[in-house]
Amino acid sequence: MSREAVFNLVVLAGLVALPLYAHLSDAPFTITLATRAVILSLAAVGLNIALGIGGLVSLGHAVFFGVGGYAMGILAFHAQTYAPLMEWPFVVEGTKSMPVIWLVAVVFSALVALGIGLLSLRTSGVYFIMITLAFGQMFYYFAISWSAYGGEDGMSIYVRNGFPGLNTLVPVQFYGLCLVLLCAALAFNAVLLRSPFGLALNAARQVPDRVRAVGLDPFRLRLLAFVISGAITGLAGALFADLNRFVSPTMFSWQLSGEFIVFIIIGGTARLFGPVAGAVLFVALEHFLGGVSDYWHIWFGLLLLGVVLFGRGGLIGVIAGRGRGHD
Amino acid sequence: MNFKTLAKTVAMGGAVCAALATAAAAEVKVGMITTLSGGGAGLGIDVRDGFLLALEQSGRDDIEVVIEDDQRKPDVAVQLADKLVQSEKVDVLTGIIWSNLAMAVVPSVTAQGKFYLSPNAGPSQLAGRGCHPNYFNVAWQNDAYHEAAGAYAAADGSKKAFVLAPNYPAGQDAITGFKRGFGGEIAAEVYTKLGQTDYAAEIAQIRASDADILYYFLPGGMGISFMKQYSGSGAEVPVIGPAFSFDQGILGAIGDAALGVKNTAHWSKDLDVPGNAEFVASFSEKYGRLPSIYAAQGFDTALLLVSATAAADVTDADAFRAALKAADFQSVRGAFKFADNHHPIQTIYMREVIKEGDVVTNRLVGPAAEDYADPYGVDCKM
Amino acid sequence: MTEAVLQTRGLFKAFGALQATEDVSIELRPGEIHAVIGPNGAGKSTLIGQISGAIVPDAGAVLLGGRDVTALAVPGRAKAGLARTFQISQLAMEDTVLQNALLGALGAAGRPFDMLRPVARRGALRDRAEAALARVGLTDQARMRVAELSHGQRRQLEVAVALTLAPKCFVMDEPMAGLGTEGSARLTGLLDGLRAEAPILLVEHDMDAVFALADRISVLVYGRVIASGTVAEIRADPAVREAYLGDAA
Amino acid sequence: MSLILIAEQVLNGLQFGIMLFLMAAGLTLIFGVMGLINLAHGSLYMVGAFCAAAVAAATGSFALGLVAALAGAAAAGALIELVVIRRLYDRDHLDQVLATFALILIFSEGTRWVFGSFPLYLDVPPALAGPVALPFGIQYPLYRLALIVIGLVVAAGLFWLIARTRIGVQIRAGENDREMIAALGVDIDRLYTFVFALGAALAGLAGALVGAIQSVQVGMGEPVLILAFVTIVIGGIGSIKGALIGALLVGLTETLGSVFLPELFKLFMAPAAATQTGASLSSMAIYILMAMVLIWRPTGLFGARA
Repeated sequence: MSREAVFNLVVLAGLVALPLYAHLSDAPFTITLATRAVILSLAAVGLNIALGIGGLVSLGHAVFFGVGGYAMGILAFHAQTYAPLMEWPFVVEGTKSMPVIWLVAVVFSALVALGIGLLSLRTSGVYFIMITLAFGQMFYYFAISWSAYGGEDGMSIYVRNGFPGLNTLVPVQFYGLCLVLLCAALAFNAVLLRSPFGLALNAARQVPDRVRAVGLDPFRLRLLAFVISGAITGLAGALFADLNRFVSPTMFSWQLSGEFIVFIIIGGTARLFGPVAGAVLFVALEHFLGGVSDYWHIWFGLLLLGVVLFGRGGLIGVIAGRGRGHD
Repeated sequence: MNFKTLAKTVAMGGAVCAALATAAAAEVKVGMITTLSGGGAGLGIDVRDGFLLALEQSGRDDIEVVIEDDQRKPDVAVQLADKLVQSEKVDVLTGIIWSNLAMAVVPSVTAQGKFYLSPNAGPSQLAGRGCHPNYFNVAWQNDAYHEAAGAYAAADGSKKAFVLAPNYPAGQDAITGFKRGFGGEIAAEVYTKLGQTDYAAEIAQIRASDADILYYFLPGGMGISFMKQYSGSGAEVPVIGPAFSFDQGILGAIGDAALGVKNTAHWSKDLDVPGNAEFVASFSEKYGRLPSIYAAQGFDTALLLVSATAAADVTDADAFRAALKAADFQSVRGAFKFADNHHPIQTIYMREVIKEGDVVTNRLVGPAAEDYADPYGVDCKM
Repeated sequence: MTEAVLQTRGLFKAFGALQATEDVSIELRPGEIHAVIGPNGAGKSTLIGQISGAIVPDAGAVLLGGRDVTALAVPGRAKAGLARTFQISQLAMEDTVLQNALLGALGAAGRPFDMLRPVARRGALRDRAEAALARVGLTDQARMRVAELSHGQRRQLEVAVALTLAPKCFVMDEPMAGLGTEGSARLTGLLDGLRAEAPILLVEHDMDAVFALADRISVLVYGRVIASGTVAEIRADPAVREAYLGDAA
Repeated sequence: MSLILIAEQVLNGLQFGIMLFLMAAGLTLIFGVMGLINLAHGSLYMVGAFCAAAVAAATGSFALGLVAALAGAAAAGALIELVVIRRLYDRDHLDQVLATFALILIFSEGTRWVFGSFPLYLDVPPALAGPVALPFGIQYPLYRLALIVIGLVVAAGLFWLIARTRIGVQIRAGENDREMIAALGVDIDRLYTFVFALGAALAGLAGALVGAIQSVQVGMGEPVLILAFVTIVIGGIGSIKGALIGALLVGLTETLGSVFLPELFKLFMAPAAATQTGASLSSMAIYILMAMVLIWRPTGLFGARA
């Protein structure tokens, strides 16, 4: 077994063992923190399909995160106020059921990704980075002025949504649910990497001319990758909204899109567990550094700079040795 | 590992008698979530400093404060609230500056049986249908300044107002509040982009209008930008606003451009009520700057907390709630009591920006709305 | 005369004031290697671009097996049976040799959106890829990463990827580029055998290879075909001697 | 709505666009010559404003403040070029985005550490305060007029520098071929540091000039940064001419959109709803503009064809 595989197993074991530790040491907040890390990991795993395999540096992935969050917020808001979502041509009621919310979140973020992808994948390089950023800003300002759903204030959902057979209000149970989804996404990612689609997408990042020359269209490959990526990040958004029982336009902010990229880089680009390692590290740093100094962003910035300049390959690169780079 | 500020000062001989009488009361743990980094940090720092000053002066050594920085991000605030409730097991929470953060945090912490004392934000939802027995607003309901300003402008003889606010819920509330108090004709109602820094276009519209009064609500950097640009534009419509845009923290950055502007607040540093002069003096001495309304709010919040913990044990929720509701403390704003929706009934004053030596600051003009109570209380069922 | 597999009819392309190709009409017949030669800047790359679909001609048409494919983009022409190789190797350097060949097989088979079954388990793709690698002599290197291959091996892999497409014709852009005598000889042998499977349009600078392989040669100078014919005819053509080969030839 | 008001709004849009150009020019130059995408450009804008505010407060002279802004931002730019940016030229855009994102964090919190959390005071110099009467009865703030003039002068200077001077030749050569100018014996490291410092100085100048009529505070750079990126993407990355056209387009769209869109909606909606819808749409207007330009021309108006 390679060192990377060992590392992945250790991370996974840690995530599974954590609730046990938290239970024994009576630290329920540790679970909340871990849930946050797991959900952000899921969002970054989504982005990594576009960025790590497809080479699409999207600085607007918070859009999908936000769409997923608002899907949850809007459905739950209508459920808690007993006002139907729409009455014509047929009545659509809100819901507090997580599976339904997840489905809606995934479908809508996939549709948004399809729309954004169709337009922005015509560009490449810096233009792609910038046009995704612009779409992010568009959604951000739209959410701020969408007063029906709280505008800048966002929306509070007073009780976490339910999942059949579980009590999601118990932190460990919600954590378990998120962890299962993260593992499912990682498994899907692993399968994808070995599939014909993974092969073709990977090649489309490295040698698009070759991919065309064998009769495949890189645009379509990238578009599909972008849609899948957006759907997974959207699912993470719905979970994040449920974790906080709150949605707001900050879920669309470009800084959040930047942070998703940060997770992937500090974890290790194009590593299966890179986004997970990065997000866990980020949440831990935010928690501990934030306690040490008011100016913790400086230290975090320096750390990030160090990783980019000297620690290529991220955390996993340092631990497991060099894999393939991302350039 | 936690950023703990243990406000434990040695109890001094001259400490408040009430505090000594109940010295046996259990320790009270307070969680403060406020903005200490990023663009809006000035407000949070003032609230924190005012709060800690009052605590220190009370001489109470049984109140422990855990302070956390929300970075002005709602999701961070929610996470910190979870941490304070689940991990630190605090009894009382306070500190949030922004309405949207309050909306994200307050309903869930009060639902978990904790008390929340708001030192700044007062969104209408929490004053009306969303009110809660454990939620107390020590500052003001969001509409208060706006409505009082409208009433003052109308009483002052203004007939036609130009109103301006950012396009977000607090901005829309501000305009609604002003119009309710004003009752007169509105020349134009302009919504700007949140975070906008250039107001040339709006100022041109103002100059072209026939309004005889300009009311604007642009908190933070937006207000600084607007006022500097407005004063240089040659527009002559007199300005009135809420104190948020003319408070001590930002007047320094606006400078002379703000001179003469009228603004509403529930407190002013030259307000002649018992304890206020001492507060201003001790705050200035300790922190080397003049207190802002936020500092006064933080100070009052701590006074309320101290008075309630002296009268009742925090573990007895009903008694503690009653003690809070009684508001048995000398507020630096003068007369103060809670309405049934746990929001203040208080006088809103009109202030004017002046220069004292080199320092641009506010002076009291007079009451703008006496015994103001917000209109949302009727919707509050508790 | 048998019908041409690949045919261009009056291709024109200008970049600003520069006329890169001007009325270029050439034919590739079954079983032959047709070489296109010409000095630097003669328009060879532009011609290849127009044939493969990367460059849209200002006027003219490209026919593949008698069908007009001018309106098709690169992937469409590949599907129609045109396999090209690149002057500068276009290979996924991070991937293995086998994976690169599999990419070609996948392109030929279509359906690249299968994301659940591992490639390795799709036997038909694998067989096709391994057969192509065996054909160019890279079976032993199948599990190596392309980054670890020598330059000569990469040129062989370029041909192998084209082979996986089982095309109607090959269009090869300087396959000998950068190769030494030995590598060049090996590749020449390989191409020699390929013409039986599909004809090759060969753009090449290496004159030894061209004279060894070509059935016919077209000479491109300043965007125009100044001569076209058998090797002997071209060697004897005075215009070619003057414009291109010089008196030395 | 009167013609005078429209004329005034157009002036406002121009002024906004010109200031945006100062930001965008540096960004596009740095991208064109070094191929670097610099998210920290907004931080240099902030550094300029803070230097100007600090020096103007200490000396009472706005002009000295401007000098300090230029010098401070150029020095900060040269410093980060030498220490950090230099290592990024050969990296892909992803690394550049990340490293300069980290620089934003460091600059923002560092500035707050040095200057505190409250906005600083920086005002228009008395000589330029107040309005001025223009033809047709237009009253316009003198300072804003001065900004337009300064911006145009700087733009002209920049075009001259690039078209007519030795260093301009090197810059243009650098855009085309790095190895070529190294072969010509140009010290490429020094050229890059110079270009980066020049871009930084322009950003710092914009920060100081705009800071006088806006708020000098931490985080002031990010909104401008995003607008500047929108600008150069519209204009075509690497093109100074594109940056100028893009900046004017963005400035006019932003300014005129916020004024006229609500008016437009009032034609067929209730006033309150129209005001809000118009305001919402106008806040998204430039991003819509950018998306449309990129769909039409994926490399911007004056960008090199891919």
